[in-house]
Amino acid sequence: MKAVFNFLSQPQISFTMTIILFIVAIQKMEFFASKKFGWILLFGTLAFFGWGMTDSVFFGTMSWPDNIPIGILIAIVLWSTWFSLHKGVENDKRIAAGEPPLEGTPENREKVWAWPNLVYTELFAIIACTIFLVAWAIIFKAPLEEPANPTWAPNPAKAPWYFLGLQEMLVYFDPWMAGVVLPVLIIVGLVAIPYLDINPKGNGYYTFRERKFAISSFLFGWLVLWIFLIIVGTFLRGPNWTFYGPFEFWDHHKVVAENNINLSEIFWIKLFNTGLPKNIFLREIAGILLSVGYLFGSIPLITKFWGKRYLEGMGKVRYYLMIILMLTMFSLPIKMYLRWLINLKYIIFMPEFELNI
Amino acid sequence: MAKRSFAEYVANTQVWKSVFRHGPPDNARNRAAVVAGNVFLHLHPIKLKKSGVQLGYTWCMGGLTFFVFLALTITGVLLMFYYRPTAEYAFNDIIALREHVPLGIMRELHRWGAHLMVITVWIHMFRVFMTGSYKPPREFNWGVGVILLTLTLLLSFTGYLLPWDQLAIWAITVGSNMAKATPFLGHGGPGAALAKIGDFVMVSDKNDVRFQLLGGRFVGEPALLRFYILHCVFIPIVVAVLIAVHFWRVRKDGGISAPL
Amino acid sequence: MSVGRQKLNRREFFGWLSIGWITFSATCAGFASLVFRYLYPNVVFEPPMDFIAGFPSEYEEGVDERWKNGFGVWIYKNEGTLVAMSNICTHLGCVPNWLPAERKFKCPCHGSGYYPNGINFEGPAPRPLERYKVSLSADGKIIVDKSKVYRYEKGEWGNPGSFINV
Amino acid sequence: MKKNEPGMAYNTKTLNKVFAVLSVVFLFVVIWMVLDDFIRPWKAVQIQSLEVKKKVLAEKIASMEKGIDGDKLRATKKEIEQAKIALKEKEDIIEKLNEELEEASKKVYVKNMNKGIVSSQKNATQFNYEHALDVYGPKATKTKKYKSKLDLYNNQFIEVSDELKALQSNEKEIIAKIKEAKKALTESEKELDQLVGAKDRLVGALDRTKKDPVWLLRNAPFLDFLDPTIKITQIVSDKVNDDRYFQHVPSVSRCTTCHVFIDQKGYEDQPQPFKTHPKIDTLAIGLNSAHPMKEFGCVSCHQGEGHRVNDFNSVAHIPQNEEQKHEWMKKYHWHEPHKIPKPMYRLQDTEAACIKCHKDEVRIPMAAKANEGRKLIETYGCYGCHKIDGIAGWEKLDKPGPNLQKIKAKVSKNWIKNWIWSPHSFNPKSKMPAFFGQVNNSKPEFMKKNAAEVNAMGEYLYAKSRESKPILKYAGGNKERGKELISKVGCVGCHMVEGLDEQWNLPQNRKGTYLTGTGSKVDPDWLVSWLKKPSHYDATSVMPSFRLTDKDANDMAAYLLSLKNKKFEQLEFQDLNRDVRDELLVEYFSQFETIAAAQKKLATLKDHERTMELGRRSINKYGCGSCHHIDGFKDAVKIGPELTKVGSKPVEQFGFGHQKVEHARHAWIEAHLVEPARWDIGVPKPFKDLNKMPNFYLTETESKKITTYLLGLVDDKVPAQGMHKLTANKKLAEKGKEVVLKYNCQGCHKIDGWGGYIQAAYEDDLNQGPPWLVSEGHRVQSDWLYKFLREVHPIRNYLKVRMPSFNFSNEELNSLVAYFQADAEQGHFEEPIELVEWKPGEKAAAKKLWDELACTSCHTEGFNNETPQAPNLHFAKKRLRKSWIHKWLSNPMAIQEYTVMPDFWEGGKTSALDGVLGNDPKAQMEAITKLILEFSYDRSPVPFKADGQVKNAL
Repeated sequence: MKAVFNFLSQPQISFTMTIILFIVAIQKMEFFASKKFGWILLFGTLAFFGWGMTDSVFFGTMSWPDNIPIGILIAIVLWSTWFSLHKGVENDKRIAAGEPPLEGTPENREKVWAWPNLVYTELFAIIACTIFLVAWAIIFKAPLEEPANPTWAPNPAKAPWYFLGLQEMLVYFDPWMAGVVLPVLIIVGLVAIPYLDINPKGNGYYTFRERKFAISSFLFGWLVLWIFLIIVGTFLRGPNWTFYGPFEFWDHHKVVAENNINLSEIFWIKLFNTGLPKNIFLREIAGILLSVGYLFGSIPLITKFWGKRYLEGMGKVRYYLMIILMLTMFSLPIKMYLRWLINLKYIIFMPEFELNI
Repeated sequence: MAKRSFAEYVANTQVWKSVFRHGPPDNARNRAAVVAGNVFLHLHPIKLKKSGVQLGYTWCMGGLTFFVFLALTITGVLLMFYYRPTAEYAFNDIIALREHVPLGIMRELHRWGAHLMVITVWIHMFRVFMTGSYKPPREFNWGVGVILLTLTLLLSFTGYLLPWDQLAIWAITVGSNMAKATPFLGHGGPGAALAKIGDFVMVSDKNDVRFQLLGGRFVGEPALLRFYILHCVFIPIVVAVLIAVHFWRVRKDGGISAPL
Repeated sequence: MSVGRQKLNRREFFGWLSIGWITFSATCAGFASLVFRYLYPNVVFEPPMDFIAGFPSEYEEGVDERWKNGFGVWIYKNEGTLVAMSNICTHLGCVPNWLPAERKFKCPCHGSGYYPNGINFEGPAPRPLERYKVSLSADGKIIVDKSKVYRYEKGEWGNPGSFINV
Repeated sequence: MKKNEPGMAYNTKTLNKVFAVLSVVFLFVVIWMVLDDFIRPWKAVQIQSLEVKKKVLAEKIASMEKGIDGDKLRATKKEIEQAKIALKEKEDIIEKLNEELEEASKKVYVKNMNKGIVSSQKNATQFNYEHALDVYGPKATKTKKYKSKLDLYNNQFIEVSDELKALQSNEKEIIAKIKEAKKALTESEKELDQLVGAKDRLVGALDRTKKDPVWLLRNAPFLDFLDPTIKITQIVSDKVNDDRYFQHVPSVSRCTTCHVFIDQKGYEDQPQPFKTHPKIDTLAIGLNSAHPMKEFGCVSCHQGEGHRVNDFNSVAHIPQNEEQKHEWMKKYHWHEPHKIPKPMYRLQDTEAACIKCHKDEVRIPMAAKANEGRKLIETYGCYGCHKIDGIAGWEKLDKPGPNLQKIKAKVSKNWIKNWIWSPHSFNPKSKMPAFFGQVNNSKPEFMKKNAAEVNAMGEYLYAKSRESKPILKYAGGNKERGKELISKVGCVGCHMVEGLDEQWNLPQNRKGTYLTGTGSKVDPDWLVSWLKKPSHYDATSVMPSFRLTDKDANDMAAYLLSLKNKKFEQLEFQDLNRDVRDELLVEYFSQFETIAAAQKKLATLKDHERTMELGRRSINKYGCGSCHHIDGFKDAVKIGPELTKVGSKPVEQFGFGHQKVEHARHAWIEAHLVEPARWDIGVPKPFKDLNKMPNFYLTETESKKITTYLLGLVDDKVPAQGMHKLTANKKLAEKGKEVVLKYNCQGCHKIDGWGGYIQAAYEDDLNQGPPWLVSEGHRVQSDWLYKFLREVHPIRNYLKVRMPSFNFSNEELNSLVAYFQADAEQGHFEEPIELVEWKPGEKAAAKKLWDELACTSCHTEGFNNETPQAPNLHFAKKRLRKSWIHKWLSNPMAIQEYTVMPDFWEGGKTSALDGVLGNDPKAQMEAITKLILEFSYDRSPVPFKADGQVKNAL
């Protein structure tokens, strides 16, 4: 059983499963947002963690003080995602029935006094939060390791947990992509959301059907490319940034095959059976064409088969910006799959300019 | 009844009256006065839509983020009394908090509070997205929120170095190495190799953006001091200003979001 | 709604409300007072209050300055007794200088002067320099303990511990 | 659902209820936090310590009370009563005296005030005068005016001072009178204090252990900042630093917070943590010990997290053994320390801590175990393969194994192969470790390859060996006489020899090899030649010549050759398997080339060349050149990993393989030394990657001692004030000790308490053993010592054991001589005594003494033909220092406790002979010294001829 979980949680499998689950969930939202599924989710996770805690390795990883917040995060994310979708679907039903969304009922639009309604609610939240924080602080001591020693790195050396998604990306991308370009694009993309999403519906209330595309793409980035990668980076990456199953002991000597090749090598050597050209641009021509093609060449195609109605609705600037951001976002899973399927290291490999993609 | 009269006596003294300018907030007038007359509470409107107070709708995550920020400020200031950002003493001072400083639990409160703030700020963003509350007229405030989220992560990141243990310096080494890869500005980033004239290398490990951040070629004592200043002074000030903007715009852009 | 019922409501209202507010204020006040306690460290890294000052035979007659830096103590040996003197002026806490030529301590801040035995004779100093506890260890070395102070004006300079016979 | 009032989203009552509940929970959480902060395990320990103290004090008081003489106590108390009554009678007088004293003191006070005023005026005028003198010159009126004023003040000052002195002496007189009047009382009070004072003070101390309300208040939560009695104590020491990111911060030891009585005697029998330090007076803690607690703290020696007091585990306590581990797990929930770079040393390893500060010393005082560990490392030659920097004396040591450059002349090819294959089957005490047949290479497939390697190495060594012609032919000899010679002449100072009487086999002494089965090993001609002159075969050998006659050498050889190992002799090492050899070579060649290219390369080599190639590569692989001189391997690098900082190597970097060994540095090293190949068990490694550390078959005790030493090799940077500083003389001494170590002088001689392992064989009569060297630099003159060490000459002809002739270099000789003289704090030159000057009658007295004390009954040489029992005195003038002769005469036993020289002057205090030189012991000793110096030869003694006879070899 543990072996099964260890096997299933390998990045390539669990990532694929997460994506499939995600797509299914989007399609079958009524079920996934139902109360029934909520209970299944609750008891399922409780059962899994309860059972998992009986394993010393799993328990050790979960109860390491700096991992506690991620445990809390998982719980909150699971709950909040389900809850917001649940409310969204409920509202969708009301809207379909011609009623206003729950938040928009005349009763809920009634004005109430800030004191005591709002002020007390906030005060309760604050006190509860303080109680929670103090109890947390009493029970779990903040970690402190050996004094700083620049001559010897602990294994694994991990970034703070909220950056572990980025660190996980580093496995697949060069630092300048995973550490600089992608984070900047994430921020830019987030800021751009209100300007790209000009759908007037769903303003101020939970809904799913009215904003299916916006919510799906946001959830994909949020759940699959951020939270999931953090979980992988925290719980499933051990010494040497090697993958370890949740029930697998962190043996420092575990060895995995990590011999990867570049696209130029596949292109010139495997495909054309010649040596690599001297000229670096010629050498990387396949990668350059592919990248440029992916980022720009694919736009007309996408527009033709899928995006026409959006182009019309949004206007050119919004549309192209959105497409480019989306393409960048999807470049991550694409690169991940290229790595897993054909051991691809870099699409463009130009160490002469430190430019590797 | 004696108690009641004592309470009434207190409530009728000049001192009490000078502080609380109105009677108990059990009628409309006083309820309005208590919010409007208090510098902290008047952040709130006097009346708001009912949906705005429903936890099921708002989750209160934004408010909690602000509260945790305040708690972190207080515990952070207290920690500064016992912490010296130098290579010699930083680690020893952290041990001291654990071992003998009275209420050294301040460090735990601060550290877990920081983690909590990251979580609440993310969930806040998630809720705002799911209710579509970034839509007009709140586009700008969403942008401010995203910047605040980034700053929260930076605050947490800069604070991560201060215990000056292995966990700290290697996490920051890993993190700051990404700055090395900044295109054109970091010596390991694309394009950096182009910025040179003969022997004159304009982007190298001793003058790139990472060097600027760390004050050295690796995470050393200058980096500790810089991160300390960033963590305790610079970023908190920026965050405080942006929080003010954020709150102001919440009020100005239609209050706590509700269906239009 | 009858009047009686309303009254009951009010009482209940005040019951819960006062429990809430009293407990809440008390807790907040307690929290704040913990900050007060927080500012008193349990452990300090100051030079130790006691130190070993070698054998009495190592000292010449008169004032010796070797422990002034670091421990803030003058050793004064006179007519068979040895005392340890504080180097803090009793006026406003400056550190007087020992002027060997004039055989006196002179404070640079406000001009207080002391005889070699620590008695003030000029300037604004209100009382003589304080003396610290001295004793002999088993092997005959001087132990100076700054945590115990002997003051002249309290007549403590004759107490055992304020001097040793050498 | 009930409808809320207008403008309300919630029911007010509900809000208030929730508020109240949350507030109460909030309150409890805050109280919980305060208690969590307040309740600390170390406080419980300190509270418990009060009980312990109470118990110990009560016991002490009880035993003291028993010791007090009751009668005397009563008598003294009565005396006090009487004295008080007597004093009452004198009340008037005392009162009057007191009044007088008050009056006198008042006068002194006023005069003192006057003196102060005059003095300050005088000083001010003095300043004005000096200033005027400087600015206006001595003739100016201003100057003169000040001068006259100054003179006036000076006179006044003298006057006042005089008056003051008179008043003061008056005051003193009165005080003395009062004292006199009260004398009886003060004295009996003093007596009482002597009787019961100590006890009373203890009772007072006992009183302070009470837990009264004030005590509770002082240690109450929140109030415990005022003046707590339960508190953390710490020692900050700059002798050893905490390493904080290239910065060095004084170390902090808070251990005394729980180990409350570590520096107080009287708690020796208490359980931990309340025990007194067991070495409080000698080694540490005590004020007069070598490392007082106040200066060194605790972590300087014990390591561990001195900052931490929070609980038992955070300090990184390490149990001594399994038993203690289980006890601690039960008692303190002990677990292996996590993320702690320097856990405490196990108690038995504490001596490791000495090394970091005592690096310049060949022997560390009071560190018996560390010294033994060091000696074992020298014995087994660990330094041959492992680089260990910074340890005094180890750069000077030659390669630990024997020289193989002329191996052909010594042993047969077959023998050498069998030996390499398994040294211990030939010599169970072999210091040569076993490379083959270990747990990781005993698979048949590996054995086959190993056999080919051994074959090739044997062939290679033999083929590359130089020629060496023996200087003597073995002519047979008397085995029994040989055996006795071996025992008595001094071989056992370095070697253990099979078949010798138990008395002569000294297991401590393992500089040389264990001689067993020699007859099955070496060429007889080689053996006699080697015994006769070791430097002929190996010029760098530390084996000395014993100046044997041909007959002696033959006799000794006869005995050694009679030692056979029949079983080993019959072993015929398997023939070289050429296929395996080629396979191995291909593996080597194909490291950087394709297998086809490697095979092509192999094909170009002839059969012999292939064997040589594999031999060379195998010798390289196993690092033979690290321990042996082999031609072509002069610059062979040390094959093992460097151990200079092994004591600081992170535990994570030790490979524990699949072995169930505790994850700790000490556990790994101990396990590794006992069975080095164990880490390969269960790891399917290819042949070339097998662990190559050979097996020394160390016992657990040996492994533990070596581990202790290795744990001390740390990379801590000890600040200058923490390093043990050697005086210039001690530095010279340490340099000399390095030479001593190289040649094993301390194997035979006990040098100021160091070594003398052979002495055990002479327990019956130490006079028959090699002499102890007690402040040898004071005894002998430097010139003589230099000449003696270069060319040995006879001093004690009565000894069977011989000082051999060593092959010292000039530098080594100089440093030995400098060592002895510096260690004894002696100068280089001794004033030469050309002519003895006699006082009148002194010489006659000296002769009388000489005869009467019968000096010549032992110091016979040159006086009669008796067998000598003591050194030849004719060499005294050139050999001994005069001051030493005096010292020796005045108390010979104080220098050499076993000497037969009588103590004529009984410590230099009594006369040895009545009526001589006025019974003055000093004069008597001086006279006899003069006599000895007078008849001493002026020439230096004649050395033994290089291969000369020894007069009385048995």
